[in-house]
Amino acid sequence: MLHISKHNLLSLLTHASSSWQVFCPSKQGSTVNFGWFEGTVDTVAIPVNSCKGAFLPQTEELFTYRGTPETGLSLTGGFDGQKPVLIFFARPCDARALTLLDRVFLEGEYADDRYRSRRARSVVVTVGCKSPLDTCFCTAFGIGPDSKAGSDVFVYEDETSLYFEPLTEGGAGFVAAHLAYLAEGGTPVSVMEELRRAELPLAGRIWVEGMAEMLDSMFDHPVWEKMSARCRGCGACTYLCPTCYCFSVFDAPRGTHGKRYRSWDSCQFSDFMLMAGGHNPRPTRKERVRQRFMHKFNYGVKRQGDYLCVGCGRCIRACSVGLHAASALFDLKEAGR
Amino acid sequence: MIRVGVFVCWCGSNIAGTVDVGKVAEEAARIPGVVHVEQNKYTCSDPGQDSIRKAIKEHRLDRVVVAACSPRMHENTFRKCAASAGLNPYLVEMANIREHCSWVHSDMSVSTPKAVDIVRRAVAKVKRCVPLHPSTIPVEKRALVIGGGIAGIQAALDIAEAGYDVTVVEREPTIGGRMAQLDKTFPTLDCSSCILTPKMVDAASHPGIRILTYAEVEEISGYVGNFEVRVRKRARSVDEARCTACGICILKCPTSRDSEFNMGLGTRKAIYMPFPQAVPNKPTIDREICRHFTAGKCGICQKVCPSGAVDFSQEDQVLTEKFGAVVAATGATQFSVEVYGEYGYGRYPDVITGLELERLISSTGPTDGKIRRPSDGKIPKTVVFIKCVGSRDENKGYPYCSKACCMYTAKHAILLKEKIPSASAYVFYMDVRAGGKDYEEFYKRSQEMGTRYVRGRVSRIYPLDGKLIVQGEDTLLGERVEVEADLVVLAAAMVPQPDAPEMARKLGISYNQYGFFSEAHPKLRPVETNTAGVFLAGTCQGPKDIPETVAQASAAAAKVISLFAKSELSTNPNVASVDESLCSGCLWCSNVCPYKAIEEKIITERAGKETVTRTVASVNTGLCQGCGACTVACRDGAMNLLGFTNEQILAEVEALCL
Amino acid sequence: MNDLREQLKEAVASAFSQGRVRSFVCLERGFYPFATMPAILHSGSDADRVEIGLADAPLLAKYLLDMPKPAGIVVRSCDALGVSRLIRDRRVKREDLYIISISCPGVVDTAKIPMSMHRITALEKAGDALIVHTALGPTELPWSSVLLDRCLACVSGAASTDADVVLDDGRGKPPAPVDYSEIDEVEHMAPDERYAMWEKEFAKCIRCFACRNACPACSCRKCSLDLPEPEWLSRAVILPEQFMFHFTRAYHVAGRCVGCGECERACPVGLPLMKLNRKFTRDIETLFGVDDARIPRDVEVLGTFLPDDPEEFC
Amino acid sequence: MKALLIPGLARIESVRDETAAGDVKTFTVQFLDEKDRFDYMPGQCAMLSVIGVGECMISITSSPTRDRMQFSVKKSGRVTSALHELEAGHTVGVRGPYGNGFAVNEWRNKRLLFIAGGIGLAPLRSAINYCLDNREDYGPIQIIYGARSPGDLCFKDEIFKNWPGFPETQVQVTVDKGDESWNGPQGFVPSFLKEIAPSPDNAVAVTCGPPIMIKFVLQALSELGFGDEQVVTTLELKMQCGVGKCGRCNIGHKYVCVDGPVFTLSQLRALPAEY
Repeated sequence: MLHISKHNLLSLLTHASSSWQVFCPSKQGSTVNFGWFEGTVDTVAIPVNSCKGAFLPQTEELFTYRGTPETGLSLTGGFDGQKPVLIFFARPCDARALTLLDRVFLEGEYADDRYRSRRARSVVVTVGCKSPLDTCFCTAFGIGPDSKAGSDVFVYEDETSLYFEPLTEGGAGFVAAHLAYLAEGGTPVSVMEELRRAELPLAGRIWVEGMAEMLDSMFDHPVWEKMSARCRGCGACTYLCPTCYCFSVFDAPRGTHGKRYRSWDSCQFSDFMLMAGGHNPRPTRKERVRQRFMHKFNYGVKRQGDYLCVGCGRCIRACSVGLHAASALFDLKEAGR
Repeated sequence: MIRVGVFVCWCGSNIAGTVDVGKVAEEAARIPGVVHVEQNKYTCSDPGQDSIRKAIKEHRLDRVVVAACSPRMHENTFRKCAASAGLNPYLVEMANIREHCSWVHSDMSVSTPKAVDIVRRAVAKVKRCVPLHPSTIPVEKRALVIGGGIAGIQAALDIAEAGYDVTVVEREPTIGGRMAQLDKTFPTLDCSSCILTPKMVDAASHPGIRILTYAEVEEISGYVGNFEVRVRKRARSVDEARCTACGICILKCPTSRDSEFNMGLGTRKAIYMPFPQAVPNKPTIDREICRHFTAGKCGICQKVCPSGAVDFSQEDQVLTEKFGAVVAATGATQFSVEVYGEYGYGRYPDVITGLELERLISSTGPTDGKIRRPSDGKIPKTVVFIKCVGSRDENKGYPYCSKACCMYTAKHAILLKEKIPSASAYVFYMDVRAGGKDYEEFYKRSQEMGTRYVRGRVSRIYPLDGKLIVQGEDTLLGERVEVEADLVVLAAAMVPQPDAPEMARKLGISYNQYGFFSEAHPKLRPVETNTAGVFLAGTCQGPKDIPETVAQASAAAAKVISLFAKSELSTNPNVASVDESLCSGCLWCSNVCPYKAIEEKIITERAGKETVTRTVASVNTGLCQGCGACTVACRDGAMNLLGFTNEQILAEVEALCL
Repeated sequence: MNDLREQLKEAVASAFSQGRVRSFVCLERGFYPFATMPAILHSGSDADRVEIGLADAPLLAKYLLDMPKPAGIVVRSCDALGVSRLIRDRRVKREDLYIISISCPGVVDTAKIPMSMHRITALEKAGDALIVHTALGPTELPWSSVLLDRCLACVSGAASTDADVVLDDGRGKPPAPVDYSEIDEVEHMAPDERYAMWEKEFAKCIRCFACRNACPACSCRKCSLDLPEPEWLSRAVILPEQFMFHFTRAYHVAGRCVGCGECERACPVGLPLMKLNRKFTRDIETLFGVDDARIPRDVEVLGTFLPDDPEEFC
Repeated sequence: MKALLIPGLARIESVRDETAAGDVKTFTVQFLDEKDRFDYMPGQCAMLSVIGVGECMISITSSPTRDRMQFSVKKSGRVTSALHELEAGHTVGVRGPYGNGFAVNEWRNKRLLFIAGGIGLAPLRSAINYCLDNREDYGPIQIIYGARSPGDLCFKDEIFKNWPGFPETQVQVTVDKGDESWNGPQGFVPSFLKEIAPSPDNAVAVTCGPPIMIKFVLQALSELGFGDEQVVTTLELKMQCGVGKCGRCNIGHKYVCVDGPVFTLSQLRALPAEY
């Protein structure tokens, strides 16, 4: 299998960044975050955020306008294909999450042109998870440390080297473009074994079989009240979630010109659904917390055909009051018995 | 759609000389919402205003921007102009392209784009202006004058003469104040009591004036036209109605203490009148020393009183009354000169203050008008006057000039010469300030009479053989001076009353770093305060002599009269306004309000299935002066100053930051 | 610890049985057995759920806002300051509260337990050590090395006395010495360097508002930054707006920050928010001669107009 | 590929005040560029932009059988207020069509009952005119319309002059509170409906109006014997994208923007009551 010494990884990425926009984890202050490559990469930590921002940026310009409604307007919304995106060191859960976002943004009557153009030529390089965290529960969703769904290249990591396994044409293209950095030889069998055997501490506690069907009858269950009581109503869970995608659109005028943007939004914010006349269909945290988990575990299954959760545990790490997908699944299971 | 008209003013060459007015007009026409632009040589002129009126009608303008001078100058002009064309006056905004632009720049290539920015700002704001309407408040046509000195008396007389009721509250047992303590007054040397006493009597006998002596203002609430005032009238233990002022009680009273009126140079009894011409001419029992109150004994006064007027059981009376206006005439006091250890005041009895000398000169004083030195009663031959004791001295006193001391020292020197022709007088001074009608001549006269003016500071005074050796330096001659004096008179600074800050709090007005009350504008609103309806007279506002005090008192009275001449007041609509739905009720706004204009209000509302009550801020628009302090304290963004709302200001900022 | 917990359960139960409260906010066992999370109880029979909170204990004061009154709360000293803040901000009334204060030896920050020890099964305090039980066996760590940052600047671990019930087992953490060296460090940076630091930090911000929502001083009914009009803060998550957000947040709590650090704990991307807050706290202490500016006072330094305030601009 | 969230620019051809209070205006628009123009069905919506302020979802009130696209807008929020400031000749952004629209083809040969309150007539107007323009395809048409006051009635020309002129077409108008100019019926729409008591036989009832009116109209219809399948209503929720992506306007797993806004009562009953 083609492999690279970890020492040479930065040179590979630097080279890659001439043809790709590289999105990878790096240490930023006290945390490791996914972001556009700026000369450093962190191959150890699981980033605080997900890699969805590479395809659905937190804030994105839709168009620029000149003029005013009174005097006439012109819009320029050209979104020319930039360099393709290279996600480097996604985890299997991240890769899988991208396939779920694809269902939202690429399928159905309306495909999202921007998402599609970013996603179209992208390459997702996923590393097998040798040391899952206490917060990982991807196995509950049929994912595992060696899952390859959504990946274009799969990477096995041992102490010194990274072994590249291309899975798709795009992945093969990426590997081919970097042969100069890669050496032939060996198959990391022990790593493969290790990945297969890796145990996730939460696996036994989280249960999703039949969860969607069970929730069909739980819309009015008192458990929502109990769960939401501790919610602080911030959007940390949704913003860091690899499968949350809600956004809003807004204008930023600057005199006789301006821009229209879209930005992530969160169903946990109190004004997410607030209407012009003051009516709010989800007026309290109960409705909003319910919306979040119903979306993940019921509506998503009905609409996109799968749970909108990959068990990455980011919401567990993000929430300061322990209200997250794992605790929700646990509490819902208890309540639905 | 909003239709803005922009009127760019040349102001002759004031603006047009430095700003390309044509270019400004051209750019203004491009700002969204602007439907009409024109230029005027002088927009404030009649033709200029006419063109605005015409344009409002012809172009259906619903907002007007006048790009001209400072709003201080002509905002009102153009508001009235717009109102006369049927537009709400608060839909007019000034763009100050003169003071803020043409006057401070010389380069047209800089000032023109800046002027355009200023206009753009004004348009952005005016588009978010909404019509505002003044409301009206009734006026209680009674005035309260706090302090019964010459300032208070003069103000009360002037207001009462105009036909309005006045109440004077004086904390001493008599009105008269500091002026009553003076002997003669500069520069004409008429006798202070001769000119003051008639005024006191006039005031006391005026049907429109009620005098409450031995009384203090405890609390003032409300706002212009509608103050509610609580006054405590202390028990004087003498029934004023019965007392005939025969004076037997005073004569027989066995207890006495230093007389405040005589600056401690004589004594008075426990039942006393501060001075013979006191108004009201009724004695008061000083309960602090009266043996009936301190020891439960005595009672002689009651026994001797032929009319049974002495009433030990009398209690303080608390009156709460409404007034439409308040004149603060609380006066000033004398600097504590003890801090100048080198002068020895307090240690050497013959070092006295100017006010003490007044009492020594006065025929009603402890020496019956003979100048005798306190230590041994001898007639002094050599008197040294030291000026600026506590004034113009940042180290030991105050940096300001007390203003009256130069003249009263000159007066003292003249009076000394008149009373003791053989005496010699030395005046140590820093400068002589004799600005005022006939003042310079008066000062000259004191010199001509032989007073020796020594420019310099006194470094030390010490006693030697019954004399006071005054050592100093004549800085003009550059030599040491030593005077063997019999008496040294210190011209002590005039300082605010010790409780001035407390009074300011009651009045809801501000004061400067020394404690003198602050006027609304040092030049243009010298007797008004920042609290509408509260006016200033006399030395509570700053050091003054009598002519200036009387002039200011009359000015304050004129302000009160013009306020009372209206049947109701229209309030400034630029007041704070609370969005109750946003208000969290923390009341920081109330805590930072200098005008006590914000109070808490309990509202009831539905929250889900429950009815809840909660606290919100509530603005008293009568008290609010539109300063905006509350709006910056409000984290919620619930407080807005109408006419300067958050939205309007953000729009301006945004327009400037394009 | 267990004694304290038993006393606490009893105190909570009796608050209900005496009719003193309609609801009670406390900690309960979290999803992870060693962590705790907030619980809002509605009856005395739930008192068994009450936990002291050895690790990752969230602060509770802010829950009082929405709870049915009279409401009970269990506080450690940092949380007591938060409650006091809400009372001074008039968001809750003292008479509507039933406060049980407990002493606190400090709270473990599980993020400070080294990665290699994960698979934690239980945590245990033993004297000056934390015993971390993992699948591989127990390990001892120095107690002070694993505490939350806020505990390192603790006002006092003793139970606060302005409470209806005071439960103090005498094992409260001693007050931490005041240490502003971290602020000095920032102040001594060159402006460009300082700007670059904040730029890098703020760039990470995802504007999830976790900091604001966790803060006991951020208690407005409706945050002005959420208002559509006027739009103080644009929805665009771009650098200038990040500065706008963080400065506004810091200024809005200036003079009112109780130093609990819950904002920083809540921040999912690890922004050093207390650097801003503590800068303000220190400035207020030095400029206004306040002793410990974290402690809420009746007269707010930045929220009071006094007629003798110097008028330097006149 | 067509950009999803970018509107086409359209010129406002005319603005008509519908109500006395001036809080409802009808805008007739014409795309500036033919390629932005789109076909639509009655009941579908479009995202209307005031560029520089924002977007909002507005039902298309004109019928596709007529040649100009119209929107009737009640002033209620930021965008609609800004829209109300605009005049003929000004430019707006329009993108669409969004939503499912009315099943006008399934209505053929049925008796149609339209029940509207206030601005709720706007989306129905599109269907009404569509059916009237294809008059022979449909059975008798009965329009029951109410507003708070005579001044609040929209489309007065059509309700009083135009529509009653069509064969087998009945328009009955009520107001909550009349004034001196009003000599028609007075009372709330639901009770008015019960008095009129239209027959449910082979009928479709289509209703739109304020939530409280809809609630009682649905009750009344059921009392009159209308089955849930026969009752159609349109919903309004906050929307941002219009294309089922922004994750906002869902009721259960249905998005109002793509699965609605038109729902039969039986569809609604299967969804959680969160709207």
